[in-house]
Amino acid sequence: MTFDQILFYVFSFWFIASSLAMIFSRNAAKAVLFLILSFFSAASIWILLEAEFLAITLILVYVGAVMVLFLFVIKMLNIDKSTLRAKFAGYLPLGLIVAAIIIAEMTLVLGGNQFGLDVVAAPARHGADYSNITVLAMQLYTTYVYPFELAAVLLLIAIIAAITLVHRNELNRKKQSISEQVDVQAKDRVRIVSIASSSKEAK
Amino acid sequence: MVSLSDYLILSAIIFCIGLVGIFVNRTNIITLLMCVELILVAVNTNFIAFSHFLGNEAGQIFVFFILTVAAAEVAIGLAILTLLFRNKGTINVDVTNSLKG
Amino acid sequence: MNNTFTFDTASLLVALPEIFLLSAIVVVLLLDLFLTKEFKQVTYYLTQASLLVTGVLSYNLIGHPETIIFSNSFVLDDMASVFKVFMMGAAMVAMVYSRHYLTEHSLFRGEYFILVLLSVLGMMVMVSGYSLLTLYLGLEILSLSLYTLIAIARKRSGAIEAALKYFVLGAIASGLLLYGMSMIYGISGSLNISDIAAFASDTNLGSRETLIINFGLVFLVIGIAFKLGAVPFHMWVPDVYQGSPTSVTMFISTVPKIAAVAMLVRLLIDGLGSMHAYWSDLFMILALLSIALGSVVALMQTNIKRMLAYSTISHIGFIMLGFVTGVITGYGAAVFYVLVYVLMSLAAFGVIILLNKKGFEAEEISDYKGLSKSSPWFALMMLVVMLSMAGVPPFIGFYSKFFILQQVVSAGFVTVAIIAVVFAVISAYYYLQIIKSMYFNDAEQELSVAAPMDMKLVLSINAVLILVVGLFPDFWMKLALSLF
Amino acid sequence: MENIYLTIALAPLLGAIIAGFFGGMLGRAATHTITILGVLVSTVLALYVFNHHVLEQGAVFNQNLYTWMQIGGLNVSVGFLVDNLTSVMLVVVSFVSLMVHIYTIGYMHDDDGYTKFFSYISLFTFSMFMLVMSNNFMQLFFGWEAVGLVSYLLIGFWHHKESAVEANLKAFLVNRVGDFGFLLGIGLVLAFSGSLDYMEVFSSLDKVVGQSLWGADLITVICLLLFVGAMGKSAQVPLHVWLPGSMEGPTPISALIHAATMVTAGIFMVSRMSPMFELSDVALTVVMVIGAITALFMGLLGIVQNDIKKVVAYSTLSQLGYMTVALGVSAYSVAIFHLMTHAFFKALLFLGAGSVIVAMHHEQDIRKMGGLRKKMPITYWTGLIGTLALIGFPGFAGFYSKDMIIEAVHFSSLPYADWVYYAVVAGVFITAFYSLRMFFIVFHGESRVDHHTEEHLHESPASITFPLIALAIPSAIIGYLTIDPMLFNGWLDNAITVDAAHKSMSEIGQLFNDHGGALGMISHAVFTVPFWMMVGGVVTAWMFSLYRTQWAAWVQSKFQGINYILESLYGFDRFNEIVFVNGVKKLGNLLWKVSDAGLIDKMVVNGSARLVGFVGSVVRPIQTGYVYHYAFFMIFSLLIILTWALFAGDNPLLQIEF
Amino acid sequence: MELLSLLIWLPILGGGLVILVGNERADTARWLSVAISILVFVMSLSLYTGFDSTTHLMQFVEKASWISQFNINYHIGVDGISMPLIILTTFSTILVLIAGWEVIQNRPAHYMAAFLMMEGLIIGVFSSLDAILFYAFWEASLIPMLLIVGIWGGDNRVYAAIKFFLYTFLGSVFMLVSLIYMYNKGGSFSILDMHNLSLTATEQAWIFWAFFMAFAVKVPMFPVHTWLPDAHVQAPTGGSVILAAIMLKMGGYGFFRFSLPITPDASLQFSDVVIALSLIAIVYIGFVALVQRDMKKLIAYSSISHMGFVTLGVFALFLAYRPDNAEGALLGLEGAMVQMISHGFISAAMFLVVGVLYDRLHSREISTYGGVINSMPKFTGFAVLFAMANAGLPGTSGFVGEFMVILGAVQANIWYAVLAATTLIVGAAYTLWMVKRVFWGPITNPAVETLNDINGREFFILVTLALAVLIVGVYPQPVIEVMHASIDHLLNQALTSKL
Repeated sequence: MTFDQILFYVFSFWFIASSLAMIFSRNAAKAVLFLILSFFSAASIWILLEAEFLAITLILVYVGAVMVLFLFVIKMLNIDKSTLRAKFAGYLPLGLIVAAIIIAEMTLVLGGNQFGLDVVAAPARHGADYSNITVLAMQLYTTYVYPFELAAVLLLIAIIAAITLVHRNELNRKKQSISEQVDVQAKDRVRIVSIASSSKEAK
Repeated sequence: MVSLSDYLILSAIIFCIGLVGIFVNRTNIITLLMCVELILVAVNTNFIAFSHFLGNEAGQIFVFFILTVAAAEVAIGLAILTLLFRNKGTINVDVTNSLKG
Repeated sequence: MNNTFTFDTASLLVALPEIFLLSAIVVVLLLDLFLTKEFKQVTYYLTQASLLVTGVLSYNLIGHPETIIFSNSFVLDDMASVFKVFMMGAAMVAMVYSRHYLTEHSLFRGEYFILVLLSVLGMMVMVSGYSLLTLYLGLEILSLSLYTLIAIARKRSGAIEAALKYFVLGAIASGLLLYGMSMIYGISGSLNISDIAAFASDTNLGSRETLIINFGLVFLVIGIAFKLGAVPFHMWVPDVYQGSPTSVTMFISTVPKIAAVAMLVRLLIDGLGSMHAYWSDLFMILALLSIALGSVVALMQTNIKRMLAYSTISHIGFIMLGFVTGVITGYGAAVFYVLVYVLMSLAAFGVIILLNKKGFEAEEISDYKGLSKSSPWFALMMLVVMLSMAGVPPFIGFYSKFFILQQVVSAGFVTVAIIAVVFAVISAYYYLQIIKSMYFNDAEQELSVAAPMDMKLVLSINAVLILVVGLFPDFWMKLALSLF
Repeated sequence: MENIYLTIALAPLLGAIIAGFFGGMLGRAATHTITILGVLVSTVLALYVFNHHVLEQGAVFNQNLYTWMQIGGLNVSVGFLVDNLTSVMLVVVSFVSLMVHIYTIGYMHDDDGYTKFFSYISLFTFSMFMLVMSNNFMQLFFGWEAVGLVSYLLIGFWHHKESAVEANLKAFLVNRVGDFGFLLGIGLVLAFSGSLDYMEVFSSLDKVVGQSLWGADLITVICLLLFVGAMGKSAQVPLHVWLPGSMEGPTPISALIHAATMVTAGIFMVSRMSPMFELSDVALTVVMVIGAITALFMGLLGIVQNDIKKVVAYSTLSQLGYMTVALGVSAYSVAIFHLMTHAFFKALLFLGAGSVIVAMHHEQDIRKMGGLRKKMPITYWTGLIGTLALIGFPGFAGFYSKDMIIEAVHFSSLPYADWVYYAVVAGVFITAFYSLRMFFIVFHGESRVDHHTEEHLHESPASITFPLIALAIPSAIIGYLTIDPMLFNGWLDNAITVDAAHKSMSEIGQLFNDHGGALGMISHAVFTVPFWMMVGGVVTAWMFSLYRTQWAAWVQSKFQGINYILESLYGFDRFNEIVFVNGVKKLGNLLWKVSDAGLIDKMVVNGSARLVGFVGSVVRPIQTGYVYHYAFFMIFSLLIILTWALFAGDNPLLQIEF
Repeated sequence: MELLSLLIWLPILGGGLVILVGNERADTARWLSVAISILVFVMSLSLYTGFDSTTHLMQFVEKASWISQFNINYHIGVDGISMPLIILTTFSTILVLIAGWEVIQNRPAHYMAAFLMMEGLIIGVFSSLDAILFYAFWEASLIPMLLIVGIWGGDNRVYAAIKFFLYTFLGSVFMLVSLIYMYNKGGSFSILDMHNLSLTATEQAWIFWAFFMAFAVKVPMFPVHTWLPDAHVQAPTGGSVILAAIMLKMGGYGFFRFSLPITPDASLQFSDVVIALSLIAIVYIGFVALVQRDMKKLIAYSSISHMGFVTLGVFALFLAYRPDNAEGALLGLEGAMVQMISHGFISAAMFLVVGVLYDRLHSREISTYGGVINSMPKFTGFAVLFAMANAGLPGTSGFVGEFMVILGAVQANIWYAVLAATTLIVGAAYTLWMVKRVFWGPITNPAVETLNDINGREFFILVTLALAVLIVGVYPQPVIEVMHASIDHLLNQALTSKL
């Protein structure tokens, strides 16, 4: 077993294990943490595949931002424990069987006959001068400029969506209106209210 | 050496874990969202593995966009989740079944 | 590493509609920020104007020779242009209807229109997408906008529930789609449709390659089936249709279907057309299941939106049958069907929206009781729509079914045609339920139409078109055929 | 001549139309004048035609008026065939009809439907003319049904009487049973001869001979089917049940339709078809036997009837039986002869009965009459003539015709002819018995009329008595006058064919000459069995009804079984009621409720709808509303599809090798 | 536009115009619609006068490209088979419109318009020479009828209307599939081309049954007849009239126009089955009719029974035909045609008769009535006449068709004729028994005493029908004459094997 393989199996183990732990976790916050763990494993695998940029992106963007967002929401809504009572019901066995069959079928398809080393040889490792980022960047801004623009649109949608949906209009905002302040007059400030005297009422 | 097949099978396993996670987990929606993330990571792994073995960067570029999309998706997903919580006071999937039949 | 990259600005002209629309979106978005409540209508008009201009720009590109730009990721052909024109038209009509709905239910917000524009942009990307990547991105732009549009009715738990279901299932579906794409990419080594097509149609394709392509194909088909709402990936459709604000339901049920068909064409026909033998069987099963389930389950519905959802599923089955045939005329039939379906669906939801008032959603079939008396004209319109959907001549719905059936029979699937028509008859039953409510029952409550004139006018034209196009369907059939 | 024939037919039609549509406007007098005028014209012309054809031996007229239908080589026309047979029928029909028209003035005097009645009887006359003048089967059938229609209308004329409308329905339906056979017979005629025209059919009969159908000779089948029609119209057992019921109608039509003319249509038809019937001994035998059964057993029923019209009705049935027997033994001209004499005397008897009924204020039960002789002399004497004619008292019309029938049977060589002979001879006794029984009870003895009626009892007006007298004359003498030319001197020869093998006619011709003609027959009568049977009948009737009335009751009590059978009319009505009316209703209900509404509609039609609904309601809950179910469904579908794509389908992608 | 087109579109557009006039101006709408229908009728008469009965070729032909994609043309024309049916249609429509004059107070303009439109559509059915055009008219004619039954019908109208629609719709979709199949085979939707299309035995069998589904439901034949009693009973009088008088004929017409010429061998092969079903319809339905308590239902069942003669006549041709003697076959075919026309008059009349009573007492139950003659003598006269016609009395049109078919059937197989001829008895039994219970006898229900006899409008309708019934009955030759050439040709087609 080569070092590559050892690394691969170790990371794979953690990847799978933490993923399983994530879906079976009863606590949402813990689940997020397991997910982060599995993302780390994934990133490691990606590095084995010489996709350094993406691995880093996964950690930085995903773990750093997206997962934190998850945690934030969980904490904000305070749903990490209160509602979490796992009810796997009868679906788990069925689900596992289905999953097992699918995995088996996929394995049949994706197995050594099709993608073994004898069929698809492992490429030679790039040298130290290889920069994954450069390579990607070169293409990203040339060949893939159109998708890149589209990604921008996507993010714009995400922004609009998040604001539109979650933002509560003028709920707790106090806005200053300078023109109103300038135009203000005494009668706007003082209101004279005539109150019936108590003596009259007594009668 | 690790074969392409190994990577693909790994991602298939993760993919299926993601799938199973979605329907065994009825506790809350946030876990569902995380399962989706898991699926996407599996797919990403696929792409990267292919990209690596093909010596073709297109797969990695694709992954880059998938990550972007996933991030946007999470944002919207969490927004919807927040709305759900505001409306129902819970994000338990069990109670969101007023539409059926 | 490809350093021969060239960027010809002139070639961007073929993407002018998209470019214009995106610019317009930005303008509207910014402008909307500064509009006070009284002027919110401006957003609406600007939206319509944007759609109109985009439509005109697209129209001008009809007949443009097929052009592929952006490094093989954007294609402009007649199908793209025609689809875009239709999408713009449909979206404009949908917006006319939406305005009434939004006003009545206090949902009138600038973001609504912006999200619609964004989703339209996404659809345009799908229509013109010529690589797996752009198709995927277009799909996501569309989907994310739609999720948001549904949830925009923030106070309605139904809408939120619908958004959530759509979101979760949609995410799974795009995960599946992506998985399939990864396989296609992995075996063909390219994301471009043209490369994939070249790879797949290689006569020397080995069994390994065939296996992997078809393995990926299964996932692609599922992804597309989900987007179309075909059985067994239809579960979201009824819930989303019912839960969403009606104007959004209308939108979801119409324009994106064109885009979904476009994506189908790009992926399965332009790309994997040579694998037709593999996917057509699958498609046929899904199509028949859709027709059957859509027809049968709709019978039990009392909510008209939910009923129309099942009806959509059934229609989708017919559309898919067109693709099963594997010949160009069959695809043309499917495209014709989808355009017809959009026309009918718009009118159907148009009538529903027309009856909407503050606090009254007109969602139950029983809400239509006595409509023929209180509003004979629009009852007639609904009658036309329902009969057209049921496939009764001389309305256009008949000709679309006829076209499909003709192709299916021509391809030798007579049994399939018979099954399809039997379920078409079954489905006629629930369309009749609405006619029954409108015409045969007396009103239980006062029904009045408060919609503005423009909506009434557009709706009338919309419904009358169902008849008129039905009387003269030739041009449209030819048009649909000319796209392939 | 064509115009004359047309006028004969159309004059009454015109009268009927005028009376029917404008009767109300024109008033009673104008209506009856017009209709009587119409029939009078017909009568005169009929006599002219009779003279032309029979006496002057004019050529047979056979011509089409217009093409009713032309299909391929088949031409179905409306046209007239006028020969001697037709001429005789025309005279009989028009004369009786004229008498009835006149009679009606008096009889229906108080009735609201006066004008309508005239319209009907004129219409009937027209229909009957069309029937007898027809030159083809289609038109024959037309007249056949048209007279049935009028009969239906007239039986139910007093539509407020439940029994009347029951009776007319029954009459129509029973006739329809006959028509059923008749129409099939016509169909077979067409099928095998290629034409519906009498002459063409008769001339192509050789094509039919030798063919077989249903294991029988084809010609036999055709004749029997046609005869079924005749049985319906001419009320032969077992299709006789409608005729007694038809007495619910006003008496004039009983006389006209249900005694003199319509019911003899069957006799006429068979005579007309003699070229066909002659080809089948089997058919003739059946005809003869059925006739004999009718003649004997229907006569028996006359004995126990107490309704004056019913007695006459059963006597009519019996006489129709005689005619049919004559047909069966190939004595067609004798049948027509009896038809003619019977028309006169039976019309006379009915009209006489009507006269009595009018006088009795529509009381028809003979037990409540008696001793009317003095109050109603004209009715009495004409009635006596009619009765004598009926029982075959020598010299009277009925004597000749009936005697000839009996003799013809005597000489017949058909199987069972001997039995039939006994039957018809016995029938003479019975006829005499019931006829005179009624006659004695009504006119003789002491009056049992209730006091109120008694006071108003008087002879009927002239419009009633005139027809009685006018009919009494031929009833008395027509037989004597016409027996020789009609039977033996070729009056009917150009219409009737008798096969050489059937010798009855020639034998009785021989006999007739041996006896010395018509006069000789009278003197020879006392040496014949039928005469003594008749005398016996008269005496018995006298004993039972006048001399020792208690004997009747004694006999009744002694022979309760027979009496029961007779009073229940052999159970035909009960049988029909149970088997046909109720049975058919039950069957109808069964088919409707169980098969149609239950099996087809509920189970198959609505059942399939329900099945769809059921499937829908089964499938629907899959849509649980839980998103994880949806996801599971999707994934499960993925599994199925993936498995299918990999291992199944036309192009399995993976072959698993173990 | 040429004559035939005018006949189709004038009523349809006229119906639109009547709708525009609106329910508020009911009288205008009524007059207008009656005027249009009379105009159409008069125009349709020139189809008869201008008809060349010596040829089987289509006349008054118009042809224009419609859907070029499928070579579908706006191709219309008439021959001796369709022409009488068109005139029957225009004739009946007038009566129906007049019959609905004051009876229909609920949305009268729409009512009139629906009938006008249906008239145009049905004329379209009878004159289409293009299969898809035919199908379009065929299905479209369901729509007005659906509404007529559903809006103006009786208590159970919704069930009846939907049942009617779905039943007939289900029947006809199979026809569509087979039309498409033939198009794919022969490249043309022209009916005349389809006549010449060569088809194998198996194909013919399938196509035959597909057509059979469509036409048998419409006729309706046993066992797919159960929609009819419901639809007839629930429909307003006018609806029942059109349904019985014309829409049922569409099924019979289909057998003439499609089944026989297109699938002659299959027609021969399955003629036994069809004849068996026809005979069941005649006999079985006759018994069912006998026990009905609802007048309309009774007449509805009687319609089924009478229409059995049509199918019997059509399909008996194979057995009735002799090489040396085509008369048996011709009798059957032309008898079927005459039966259709005559049934058009008689059933219309019968339903109108019931309608007259229903308008007065709002009951269709036989038991409600009794002794109607006492208060409505004139009306009773008509009723009895039509009842007699229904019972097939010679001299009325009802006789002619039955007579011809039975005569034809005898030549096919005597047993067919025996069974068919039972209608003489059973038909008379149910019709006259009803007449007896409704019109004759003493008055049992005091309401009957107060009935007013028919008014001028009703009199006009009934007298018109009575004349039609009698004229055709006494002198059917003019009706039969015009169809000779076409029927001869059809017979040839039916007897020429395509194999």
